[in-house]
Amino acid sequence: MDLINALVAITNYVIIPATAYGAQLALGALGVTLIYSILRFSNFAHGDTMAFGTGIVILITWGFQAMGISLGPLPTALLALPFGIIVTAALMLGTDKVVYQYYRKVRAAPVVMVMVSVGVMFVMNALTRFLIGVDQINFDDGARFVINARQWREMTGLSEPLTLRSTQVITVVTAIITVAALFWFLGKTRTGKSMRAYSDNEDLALLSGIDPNRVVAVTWIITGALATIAGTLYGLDKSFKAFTYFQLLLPIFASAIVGGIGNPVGAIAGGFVISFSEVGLTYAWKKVVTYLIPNWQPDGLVQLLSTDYKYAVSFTILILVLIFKPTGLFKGKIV
Amino acid sequence: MSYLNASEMTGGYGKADILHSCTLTVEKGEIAVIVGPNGAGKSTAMKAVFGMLSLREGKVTLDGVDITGLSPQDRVKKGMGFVPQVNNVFPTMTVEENLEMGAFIRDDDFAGTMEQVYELFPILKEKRRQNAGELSGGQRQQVAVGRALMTQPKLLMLDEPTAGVSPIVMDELFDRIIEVARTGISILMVEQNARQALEIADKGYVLVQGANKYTDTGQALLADPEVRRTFLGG
Amino acid sequence: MFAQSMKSGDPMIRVENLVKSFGGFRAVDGASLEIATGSITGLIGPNGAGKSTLFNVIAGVHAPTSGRVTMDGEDITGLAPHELFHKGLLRTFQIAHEFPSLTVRENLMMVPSGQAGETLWNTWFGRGRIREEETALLKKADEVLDFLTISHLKDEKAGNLSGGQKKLLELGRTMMVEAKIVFLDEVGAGVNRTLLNTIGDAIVRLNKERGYTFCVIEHDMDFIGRLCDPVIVMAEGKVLAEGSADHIMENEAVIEAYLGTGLKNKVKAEETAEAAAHEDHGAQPGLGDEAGKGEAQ
Amino acid sequence: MSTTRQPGGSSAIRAPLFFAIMAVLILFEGFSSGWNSALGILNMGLLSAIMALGVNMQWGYAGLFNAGAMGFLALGGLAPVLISMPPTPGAFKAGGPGIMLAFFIAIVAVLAAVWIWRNLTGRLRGLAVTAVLIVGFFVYRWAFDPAVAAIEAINPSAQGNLGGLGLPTLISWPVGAVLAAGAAWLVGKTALGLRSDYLAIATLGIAEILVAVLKNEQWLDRGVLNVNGIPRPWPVPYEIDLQNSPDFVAKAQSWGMDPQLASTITVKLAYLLLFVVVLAVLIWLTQKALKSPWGRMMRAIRDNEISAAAMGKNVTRRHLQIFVLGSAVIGLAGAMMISLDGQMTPTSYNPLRYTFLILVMVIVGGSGNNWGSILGGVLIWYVWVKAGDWGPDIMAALASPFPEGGFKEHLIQSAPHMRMLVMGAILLGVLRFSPRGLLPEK
Amino acid sequence: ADVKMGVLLGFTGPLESLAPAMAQGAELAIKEVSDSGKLLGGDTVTPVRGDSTCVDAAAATAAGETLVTSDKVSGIMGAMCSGATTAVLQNVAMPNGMVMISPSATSPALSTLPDDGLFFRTAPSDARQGEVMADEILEKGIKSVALTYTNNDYGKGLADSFEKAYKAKGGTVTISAAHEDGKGDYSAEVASLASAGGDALVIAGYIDQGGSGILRGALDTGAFEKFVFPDGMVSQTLEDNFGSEVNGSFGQMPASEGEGHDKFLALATAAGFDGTSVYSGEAYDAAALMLLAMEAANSTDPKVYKDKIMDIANGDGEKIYPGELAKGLELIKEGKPINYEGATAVHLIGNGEASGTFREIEFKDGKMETVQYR
Ligand SMILES: Nc1ncnc2c1ncn2[C@@H]1O[C@H](COP(=O)(O)OP(=O)(O)OP(=O)(O)O)[C@@H](O)[C@H]1O
Ligand SMILES: Nc1ncnc2c1ncn2[C@@H]1O[C@H](COP(=O)(O)OP(=O)(O)OP(=O)(O)O)[C@@H](O)[C@H]1O
Ligand SMILES: CC(C)C[C@H](N)C(=O)O
Ligand SMILES: [Mg+2]
Ligand SMILES: [Mg+2]
Repeated sequence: MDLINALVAITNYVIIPATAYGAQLALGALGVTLIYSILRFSNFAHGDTMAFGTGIVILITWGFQAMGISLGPLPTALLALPFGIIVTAALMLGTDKVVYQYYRKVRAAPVVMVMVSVGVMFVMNALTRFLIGVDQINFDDGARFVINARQWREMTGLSEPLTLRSTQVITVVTAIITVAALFWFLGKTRTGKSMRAYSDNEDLALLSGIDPNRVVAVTWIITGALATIAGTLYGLDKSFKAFTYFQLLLPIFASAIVGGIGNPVGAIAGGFVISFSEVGLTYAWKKVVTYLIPNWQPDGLVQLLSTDYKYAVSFTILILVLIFKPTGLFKGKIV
Repeated sequence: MSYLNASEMTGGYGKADILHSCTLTVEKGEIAVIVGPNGAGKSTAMKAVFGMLSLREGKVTLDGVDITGLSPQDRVKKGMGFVPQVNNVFPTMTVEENLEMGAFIRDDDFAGTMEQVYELFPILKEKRRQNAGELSGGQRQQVAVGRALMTQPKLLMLDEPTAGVSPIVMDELFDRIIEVARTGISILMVEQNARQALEIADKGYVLVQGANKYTDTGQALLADPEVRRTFLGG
Repeated sequence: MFAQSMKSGDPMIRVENLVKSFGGFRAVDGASLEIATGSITGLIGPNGAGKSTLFNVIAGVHAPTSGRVTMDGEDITGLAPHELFHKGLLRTFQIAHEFPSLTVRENLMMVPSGQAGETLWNTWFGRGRIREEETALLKKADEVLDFLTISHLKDEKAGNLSGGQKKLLELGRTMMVEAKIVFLDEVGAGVNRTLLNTIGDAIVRLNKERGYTFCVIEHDMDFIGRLCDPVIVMAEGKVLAEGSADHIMENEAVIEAYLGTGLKNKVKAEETAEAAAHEDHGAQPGLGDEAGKGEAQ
Repeated sequence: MSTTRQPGGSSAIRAPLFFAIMAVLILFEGFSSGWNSALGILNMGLLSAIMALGVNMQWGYAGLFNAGAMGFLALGGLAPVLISMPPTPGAFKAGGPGIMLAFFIAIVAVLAAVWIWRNLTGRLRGLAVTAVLIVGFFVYRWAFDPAVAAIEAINPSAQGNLGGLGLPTLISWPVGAVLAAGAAWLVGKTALGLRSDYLAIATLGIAEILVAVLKNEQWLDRGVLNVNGIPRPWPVPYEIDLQNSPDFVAKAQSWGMDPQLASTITVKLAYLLLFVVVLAVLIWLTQKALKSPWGRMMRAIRDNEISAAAMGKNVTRRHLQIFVLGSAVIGLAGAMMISLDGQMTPTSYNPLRYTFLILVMVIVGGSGNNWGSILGGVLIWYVWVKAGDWGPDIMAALASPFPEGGFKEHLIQSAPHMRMLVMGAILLGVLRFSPRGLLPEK
Repeated sequence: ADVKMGVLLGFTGPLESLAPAMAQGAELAIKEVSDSGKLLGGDTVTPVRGDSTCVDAAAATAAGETLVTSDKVSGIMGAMCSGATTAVLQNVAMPNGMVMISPSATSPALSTLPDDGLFFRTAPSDARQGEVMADEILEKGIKSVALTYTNNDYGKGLADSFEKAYKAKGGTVTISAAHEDGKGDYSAEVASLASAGGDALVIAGYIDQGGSGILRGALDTGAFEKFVFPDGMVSQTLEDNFGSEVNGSFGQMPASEGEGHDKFLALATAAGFDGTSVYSGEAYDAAALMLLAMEAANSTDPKVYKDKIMDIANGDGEKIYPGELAKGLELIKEGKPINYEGATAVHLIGNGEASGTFREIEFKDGKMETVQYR
């Protein structure tokens, strides 16, 4: 029984949350990775794009809620998501027209593009706040739990709780579907291949009759969609706050790079590496130990590192990975 | 009117002009070869014909149609194919994907053409799952030419296709170029292996400092001692 | 200055059983060869034979999977490129590696190592010395540019050069210092033949007058024939044959794997077939077993 | 990187022109909002210029994308705390030996691990290293934790840390540079092998780690509790002292100035003087270096590392050199900033402000160009500060056509975020019309 | 004449969502005084907002500098966070002899910082709140708690003072772990807290920052069922977002009962903002105090009116509540003493900080209910 309790504790506090968080990071990292591999720059505006997309989804969700439309046990936001994606993608296309297009034309160095994206980040940052303000917003409706602590205890009679939120399940499922779809798209479809061709050698793509404008447009549309999906799932699971989305940028980049930037599978793997190392390595084993060795009451927390340094842990791992596998876990590309 | 008629092209990369009223024409099914010293503007002229350089003066017509204002990818749709001198493969795509990209604008089944390319360059078939960026210099060059052939162009432009390929492959390549030309496709190419190239050329251009210096049949140029000495290495 | 110390004829570079694999693929597959001091050794072979890879391993760009490289009897396997440079080993790249944002002249002037002006301290407190050095370097660079016929481009950014001009610049860099051995990876590809002849002359001159040893990869057989002795033929990562240029060009296996039977003959197809049949001198004994394998394939 | 660059629009008058514009902006600020404000902006602008100079050395000269400026800046800021604050009585006695022992243990453990890594082979190696590190870690904590607890127990609401050495603040500036350089050396040794964007993210992470240490090691710098009242560097006076000095008051009045205003301006001018001296020295050093074979070599390495290595340049060592030097300059700026602020608040280090804004300064100024960094530093800081003022005005103007009510209210409430918008717009504008910066590298 | 007053708050940055209601609180008082036409014989008062960003000392200093030197304000209502407040105080207010009244900087360190008599605050020091919270918890019979705090001077200061008080009174703190605000995920922190255990979880954080993430995680994983909320957590948002999930949890915030509070809420509602938002009332009081002191000193010179602030706040004349500022001004003009109570029962002690009355709240049926004041 105690063994099961120990397992349940680990599942509840480490495995489930880290999986959901990892999937959220992964979706964010996918967007970053895509822009990196096709348009060849690190897009620092991605976090704010996520915030913007989510902001739109929230507004539409409110609209639906006001009209009394809902999805039953699923959050209404899922219904609003496609509309949010359309608006965000449109914004992406607009931004590209107004801003990025010029730099491609003059073939600006990637770092100039990075700086441009910082500029866009500032602007989007303001835009999102004009749109929906700075407050924390919860827009999750529908059934919150698949299993909650009380149900679990009644069901199993265990003393340790175990909960599974519907948003966690939705996040993971969506992440799997999205990455599969993206992978298929890039690897198998003609448009997808033309995008890779463009990313490899822009001039030659031109010479093969590939329309660069189309490639760029498709890239931005997908990115907009990925950002909106990632942002919405994250917001559903935790909550929406513009500032947090900017802060997410760092772990997202870390994920993309640990996995091997430019590589979709890498982005997914990276998300999980980062999330599991954050949660796992700072876990206090006290509870588990007490279950396993019943007669021992440790006076400390049996914790390798205090949570103060959880970011240090994930970045140390990042650096170690890079030193021993310089292109990330899965081979990424370097511009 | 010639099939390709690029007349009086003048222009450059921004500062000074590189091309000075340079004229290139190719008939249907003809092989035209451009030779000249390094930096003469041969590649620049090719780029100009393909619309990758904005011309200050001059115009380009293809099959009688003025294409001066068209973008490169539109020219591809008009039946032009181009193998640039450098950066002419997609390095992180496999050989096969490189060829597929060559056939991007084609809606028909291109499996046959791909087989032909593999026949021409057997090594590519062997390496078709490998990324082009990992190939040797000469192998890459073969991929580059193969990619352009996949388009099934009506006018094929090659910028030093034989640079870095081994003699045996070079022979094959020239052979194939002759064959291609015989099917009615026009060829415009820049070559430094000038003697072999002029050998098969219907028409040769010697370009010096962006201007036409000599224009004649391939054989005639080969026979001209002045041309031989100054441009073909004796 | 390096070269004087060595007797001509001893091997400058000795490659022993070198293997380099990428993933499972053996790009260089147990190659063994020697480059004699004072020679201009040609290295030819079909595309993908492993020539450039061999260069890259010798020059320290790739670490070998196994095997050994020595220079003047000293083990240099796995040394870093800059260390090899200091030992007098220089190389050019098949795909030109210029410094695009430096001017052509600066591309040359940066080459010599141990410049006083490369030490930060001197840039602040040793201006006099730097000035002297720079004047000398400038003069030398301009000489080299003249030689390469591109002195009109000396203030142009190297990134704006034409394909062939970049190749010339590559070669020019090796002329800025006293090298012991220079590895040239296809200097000729894309270079005008008249100019290539001039380059050939320069190589001979450097070889004769300054005692440089050269190892040259090239597909232009005229060039190889005129310059190189001996010629080493690689195929599939191994040495297929070795010998004088004339011998090599008559080697059956080499013709089959590399040279082909010549364009002119192909155009007149029938004659070619006959001609090829006659040139049956058998394999050269260079490194016999490799040659045998080469033939067998 | 692409080879077709825009034709360089740099002409001889460009630099003087932009510096004149900068001067006019500062003068305008002085006449319109007062000299205090103008000098305040200028001082912080010059500090930013020094930071930008450090980043420019790394990015502009050598192409090393250090996205961790914040970390080195913060570390440099530790120096004034450790050097010029008065020591905490009894703290060293309580915890000093323990902490030193702990560090000794840590160093021994790391050296042992390195030794094992170098001298063992096979499976055993990994295990042995891990074992040594883990055991080392626990021994370290055994020595470290009680020492820290002892120090933190001393007068926690005001001190609770080791305190400093009580030395003059000016000394802390070079020490800040050395601290940052030391950290940069360690970082460089491990991370410089990484390329472009990977180095960026690694340094971004390292910066976070450094700041986390400053936030959480209370015994060192009071952590998030902040250190206040860091003494000013010589010869900067305190306003109160000036105001209380009859001489000064008399002098100010004889010039027809309000003594209080005169005192604040005097203080700012004193800082200005110090900053200008430091900046002048730095610019002399960097200009000389850049315009010499050393600079040429660095540019070559930046252009093509493989080729530079083949030309005999020790790329790794040069990278390390410039990384350490650049970080030292950033650390110097960090120490200077803390002695200008008079307080150390580790929570205030955030990447947007101290990494990205600095990068923006470098790029806007023109990467690779030292004068560009100075221009970018002052100009962008000016914009960053003024955008906070302009934002509401612009918003009010934008909102004016709308009818009173919720929407207008919402717009006006959003005014502060105009700062971001203005900042973004300016950055995009500069990059649009001068993608290689205002003063491009020639 | 027109008197300018600086309203220096963190409008952007990690606490951007708290700032608007605070600014509106202060501006409410300013408008009230200005409209009354009674200040110094008819002066109007205009608020000038400055952005202290909460975390960036340099930007806060620059903003303060602008307020003082270019906008020529006669006093600063602010700053918001303790760190920025210290920076502005030392770099701007003291050199320029400017009065600052912060509505929300609660770090204990500010009690002892030298300030030339220029600095006041209408919020109590966290040292006090720690004690109050400890008492409250022990009275509920809870003997062991896990503690998490936002990793800044506020959170750490509060956590330290609480831990000390609680231990001294016989409680056990199983873990005291920091959390960073604004991060994406708090699973690791929740896991540690859960593992350490305890009968309740004290969250010394901000409701729209990490505090919310921790609370969400702790609830969702079933790690804790009872929570203790200090000032940074108690707000309408807490009720809206968590409501019945936190039934039985309790907390406290600086605020006082009675007339002043209710009057302020009514005024706020009329003005269209949420008066229950943390520190909104304190902001109102800070602005009002400063203006009343100007009237009392008959001068807008900070160096003169600074000495009147304690008199206004603690005087033993008629009590003045929100909405009655005009009356206050009149009384002062007539030379009568007043006791400014304001929205938060202002009573300044020691070096010029609020003595600290706390409102204790508890969640019942998803609603936040006031239990008592102490
Ligand atoms: N990085 C790599 N990864 C995988 N395979 C590689 C890589 N580099 C080279 N190869 C393979 O190694 C083989 C030898 O390549 P190498 O460049 O040495 O040929 P080469 O003899 O120089 O040919 P060429 O004359 O065409 O330049 C080729 O088949 C190539 O595909
Ligand atoms: N992108 C560019 N920007 C500026 N100048 C250029 C650029 N590319 C080429 N040039 C210049 O234009 C001239 C002609 O170049 P081009 O590449 O057309 O020569 P080429 O005849 O093809 O020579 P090669 O045989 O060496 O390839 C050269 O002097 C070169 O320096
Ligand atoms: C706005 C408040 C929650 C600020 C907090 N009391 C501090 O001192 O930092
Ligand atoms: Mg060319
Ligand atoms: Mg090669």
